[in-house]
Amino acid sequence: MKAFTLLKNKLGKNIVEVVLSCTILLFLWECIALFINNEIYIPTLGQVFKSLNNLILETGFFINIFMTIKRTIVSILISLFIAMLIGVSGYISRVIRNFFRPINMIIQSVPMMILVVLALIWFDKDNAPYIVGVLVVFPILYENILGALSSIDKTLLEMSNVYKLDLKDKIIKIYLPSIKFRLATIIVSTMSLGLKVVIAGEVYGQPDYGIGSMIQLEKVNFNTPGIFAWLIIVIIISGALEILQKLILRRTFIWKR
Amino acid sequence: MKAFTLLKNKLGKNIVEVVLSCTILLFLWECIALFINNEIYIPTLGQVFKSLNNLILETGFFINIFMTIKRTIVSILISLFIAMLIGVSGYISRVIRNFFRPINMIIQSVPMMILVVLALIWFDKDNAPYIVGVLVVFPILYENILGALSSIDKTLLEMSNVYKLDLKDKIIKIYLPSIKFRLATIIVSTMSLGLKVVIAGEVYGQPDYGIGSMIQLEKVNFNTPGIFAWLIIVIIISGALEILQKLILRRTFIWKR
Amino acid sequence: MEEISLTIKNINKSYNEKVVFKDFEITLYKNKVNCILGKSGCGKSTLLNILSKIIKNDTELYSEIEDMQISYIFQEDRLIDWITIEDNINLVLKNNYKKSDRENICKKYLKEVGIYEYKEYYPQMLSGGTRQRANIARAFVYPSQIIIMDEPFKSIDISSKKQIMNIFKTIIQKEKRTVIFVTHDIEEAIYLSDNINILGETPTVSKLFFNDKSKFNKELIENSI
Amino acid sequence: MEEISLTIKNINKSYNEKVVFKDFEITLYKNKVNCILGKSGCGKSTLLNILSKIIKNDTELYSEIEDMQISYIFQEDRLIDWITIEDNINLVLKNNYKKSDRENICKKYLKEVGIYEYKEYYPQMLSGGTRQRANIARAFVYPSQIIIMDEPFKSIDISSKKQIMNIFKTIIQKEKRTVIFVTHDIEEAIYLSDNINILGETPTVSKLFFNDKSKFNKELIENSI
Amino acid sequence: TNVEKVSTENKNTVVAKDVNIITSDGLPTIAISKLAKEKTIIKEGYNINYSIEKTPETLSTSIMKEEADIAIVPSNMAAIAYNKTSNYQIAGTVGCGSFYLVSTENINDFDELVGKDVWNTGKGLTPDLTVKSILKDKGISEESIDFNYVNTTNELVPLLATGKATTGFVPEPALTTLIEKNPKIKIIKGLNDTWKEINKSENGYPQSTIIVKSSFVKENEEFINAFLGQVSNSIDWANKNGEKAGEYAKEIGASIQPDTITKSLERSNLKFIKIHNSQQDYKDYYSKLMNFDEKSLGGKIPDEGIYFTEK
Ligand SMILES: Nc1ncnc2c1ncn2[C@@H]1O[C@H](COP(=O)(O)OP(=O)(O)OP(=O)(O)O)[C@@H](O)[C@H]1O
Ligand SMILES: Nc1ncnc2c1ncn2[C@@H]1O[C@H](COP(=O)(O)OP(=O)(O)OP(=O)(O)O)[C@@H](O)[C@H]1O
Ligand SMILES: [Mg+2]
Ligand SMILES: [Mg+2]
Repeated sequence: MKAFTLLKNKLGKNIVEVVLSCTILLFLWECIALFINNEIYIPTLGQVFKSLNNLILETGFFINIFMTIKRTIVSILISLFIAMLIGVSGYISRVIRNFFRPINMIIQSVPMMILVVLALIWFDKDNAPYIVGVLVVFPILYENILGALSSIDKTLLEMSNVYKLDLKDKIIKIYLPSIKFRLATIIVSTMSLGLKVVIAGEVYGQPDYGIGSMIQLEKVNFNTPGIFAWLIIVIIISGALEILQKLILRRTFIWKR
Repeated sequence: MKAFTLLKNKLGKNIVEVVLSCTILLFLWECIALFINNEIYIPTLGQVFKSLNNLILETGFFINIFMTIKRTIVSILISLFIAMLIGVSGYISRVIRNFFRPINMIIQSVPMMILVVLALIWFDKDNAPYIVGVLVVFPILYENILGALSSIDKTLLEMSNVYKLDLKDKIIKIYLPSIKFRLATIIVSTMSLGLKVVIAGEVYGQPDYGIGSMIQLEKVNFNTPGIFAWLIIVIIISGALEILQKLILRRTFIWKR
Repeated sequence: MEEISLTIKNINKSYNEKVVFKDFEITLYKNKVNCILGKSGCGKSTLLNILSKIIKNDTELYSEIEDMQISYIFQEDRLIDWITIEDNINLVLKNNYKKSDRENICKKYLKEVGIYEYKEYYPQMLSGGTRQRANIARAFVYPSQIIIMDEPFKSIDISSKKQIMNIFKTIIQKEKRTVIFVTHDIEEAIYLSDNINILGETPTVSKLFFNDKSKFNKELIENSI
Repeated sequence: MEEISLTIKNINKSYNEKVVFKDFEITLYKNKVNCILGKSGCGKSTLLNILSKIIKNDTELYSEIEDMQISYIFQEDRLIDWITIEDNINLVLKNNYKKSDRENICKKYLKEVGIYEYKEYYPQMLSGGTRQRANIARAFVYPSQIIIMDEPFKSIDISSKKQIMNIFKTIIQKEKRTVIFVTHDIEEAIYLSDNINILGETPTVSKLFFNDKSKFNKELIENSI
Repeated sequence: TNVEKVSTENKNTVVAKDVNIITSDGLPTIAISKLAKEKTIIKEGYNINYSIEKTPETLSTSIMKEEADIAIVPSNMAAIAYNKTSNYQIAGTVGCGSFYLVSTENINDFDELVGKDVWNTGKGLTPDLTVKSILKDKGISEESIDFNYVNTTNELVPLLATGKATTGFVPEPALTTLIEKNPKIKIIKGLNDTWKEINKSENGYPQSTIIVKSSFVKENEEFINAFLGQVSNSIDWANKNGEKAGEYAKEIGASIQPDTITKSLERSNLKFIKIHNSQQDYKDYYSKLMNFDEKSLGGKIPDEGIYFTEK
């Protein structure tokens, strides 16, 4: 009981302080905006919220958000699928692991902008955000899956051999959970990254709907309050992802003391 | 002796396989390029190396690379400095930690492109690549420094209190090394990221010299062999960074068995 | 007293340049607690791992326990942390019993080691002693002829150690299984074993001492170690 | 035999709801090896941490060792992994001796515990026993009146254990320091200590037993634990 | 009857040809806004898809991948497309230079730029090269001016609007927005006007070019000719009905606000010129670009084949 209240108090304090920090930041923002008094440098809260309001009332607002999120999720699922395939092969065979090493290195070092152009040239422009998303997310998932598999407690594997467990049981009870626990800790930061990258892909690829297309539109019209409004939306999505992370971790690691 | 040869053999095998993989990839590339026979989609190795050769002979080639690397390194140093400052304060005070939480979250979720535009407006345009670099790199360094400090073995700190070590000794022998070991594992991947981001910043900010400005030029003029040539240069830099990582790790963790 | 002996011969193992076993052989007695006593680093775990085929012998092994089912009570618990105690036990039952029987068997042994009430807990929530009991339950639940134990009581604190040793003794007296029990604690060895084999210095090339139960004597053993 | 006693009173400690010590007191004897024997979880480490001010007593503490310098031999070695053995030792010397003296003092004790040859090694390259020797050397090198030891021999394997215990005994007989020695191993206690205090069940409220060296007897202690 | 129906359907599908027309976002969109909005039928049996590419990346890739049958692109991209694909020809100009030298400072001509910070977009790209060519012709050394670059107009306008930059080269329609945001901005010179003076050219330098795919032209020459005629009409209409054109452009998917388009038309130099009336302009323009960077033309000055001539 006492421990619980204590924990709750500490959690409560954290939340209060974070909220306070947000308030101070907003206040500072407003002060600076009023002082500079030039919406191109920095719009006031009022201007931004008016923009935000207009955005939300526009038809297509939710479709824009939905499409971006959809693209992000699809990219991650595709990456996950490929990463599982290649990660497992890489775990089993050193040759495959070594074969994919330079490929990964190359993918990871290609600057975003070149990635986009190549995606546009080689594939359909509507697929560009996916391609870019997959190429950025895949190496992360691959390395984590390979890492999770390689760092599985060898002693557990010995145990499962001594007790002659089925391959199926080994996969379900040892291999998959190990991958799951590793992915649970990184999946949301990976999603955040994916989101940013997909938005960048949308900026260049300009699909009909998408946050990136919208931001580019505001930018072309030099509508700074509009850009900030979209920024706030992106930040809210990121915030939601962080909460999701907490939930995922709590659910995944119930077995930890 | 035997162990050494064994290790060397295994290392040797890895290197051979990676080189083999690169060769296969280059070969595949050339086959596809010859088959498609359209430099717009994919230039042949010959075209790319011709471009590369031209690039290298141009005056300013090394200055471009040097400036980009300089910007990357300066961004990282600035981030490191700020991250140390705020990370240590955050370790000491929960309030500061909580205050910076939303700031970090915001910085991390702002899409690159908006970051660049704001950096251009708010600061000097020549500084845009630095600003962007710092904003992307700082949160990573901050979280790692805070993480390293918080995960310092409590028992060591107890020991240092029992034996009444100076604060100075504690910092030099316990706190700083802990940060160092954490940073050693991530500094190079952070540099890679920084490099990519600085290049993106250069595309927008168009400083006189910089890989980003050059790539943009090739891109707009749709000179695919030129884009690939720069890509190869970026990959080589990344490869050099990976080797650097290995060296850093080997040097930093000599005390590990 | 009729004793069936099981011989394992041609044990050879080197790590890189270090020879741990050279033409080593050992004789076990069926349905007895066979103790292997030796200093740290003399090759006890290596021997067990060869017997249980976790590691390969350097040469061809002659083993009369080759085809027998083996349970292994590890020094660390080696329970899967993310499934409950019950599921950990059930996992090794799966291929050996019908679904309907499993629950009863699991229940029986969990009760016997005294942790039935913890069956729905995850291992990390329990103390080291409790986990080691689960480790023991798992070994007995598995329909093995051989039970291998690698210093199973080492990391348990003294107060629980006695209890768990007694639990083990009670179960093993009821069930007839061949136990290979590795330890470096002479008192444990005397308390639990039917015979004691003392392992000498590495590389262990010599045959082993064999001590009849009646001759067990701490001083004697201490001197021969 | 004249003995100077050091009393610590008003020891109170609870973790959340769990009371570990309630108005507990203990008497130590100066320049003796004072053993504290007790089961796992009875509060031995907690007591040591209160004495060494690693954790705070719940009430105001009356302590006659308040202002004395303390060395602590931890159960785990608590060496800094990334500096050499020598540097680990030098670190605690720094504020207490002139630079010129340090090398000699360090050398003396490293030789005494028998690890002088390892002085330039990093801890992780050495075995547990060697590290524990460094831990002991560090405690003696430090100019303390009190040496606190929390089950220092627990994780060392038997073959080295005896050796290290003897080293400790040799050094402590030469130097006059007050030792507080916590263990749960009765034999260790008998072998090393001048007196033994037995800690009962938690919450420990009663005064302690005190056993004169002459009365040490394994059976007796075992029964009172 | 069943058989008959199928056969007519077949006939229809065979006859109805898809034509992909691609334009870049901005002024070229206005040029075709009437056609696209009103779905003007150019010729029976053609099914026209208009698409507006919002970024240089999507525009250039869809041209290079030869997805467009007809496209309106920057005039140097026409050369790049011809040199790289050999499948695009220039059919006409839809707009001449719409770049302007603007400043908040009190200057009147190029020679007063000497010693000043001057901002432009895309170092080494056509706006930059055009300006440098003009400077060269006017005998002003480019080293005497401090050029600063950002990537695109999107980055340059905020800088000029906030006063962080005082002098720069801005194209329409961004210029209209800029003047709205920062009324202190004055238009000093039109690049096109200066170009006309220097090169004794009637129209100035070509900025937006209509290109046609050669393989498409071969089989659809009539359609192309009709289309070019309609584009000319559409541009004339837009120049007269600015407000309507703005709305139309918005509705077909242009990014720019309608009223901005309306206000910008006056300075946009939108004008359809058939290629046989403007060949010389292209040749002059290309040779000037070539002097600076062959890559801006895709490696070399395009040969005569680039000019689409009706037979
Ligand atoms: N994987 C390995 N590689 C190299 N040497 C090894 C390896 N495993 C064990 N050894 C060496 O082989 C010898 C026997 O090891 P083993 O673990 O069998 O000893 P043990 O008797 O079980 O010791 P303990 O009582 O500490 O568990 C030791 O000297 C050890 O250093
Ligand atoms: N930080 C803590 N929070 C809550 N309870 C604690 C904490 N530290 C110790 N305890 C509890 O206090 C009691 C005494 O712990 P302590 O570590 O002092 O025992 P010990 O005698 O040293 O045991 P051992 O022989 O295992 O080291 C135990 O029951 C333990 O569970
Ligand atoms: Mg072992
Ligand atoms: Mg303890």
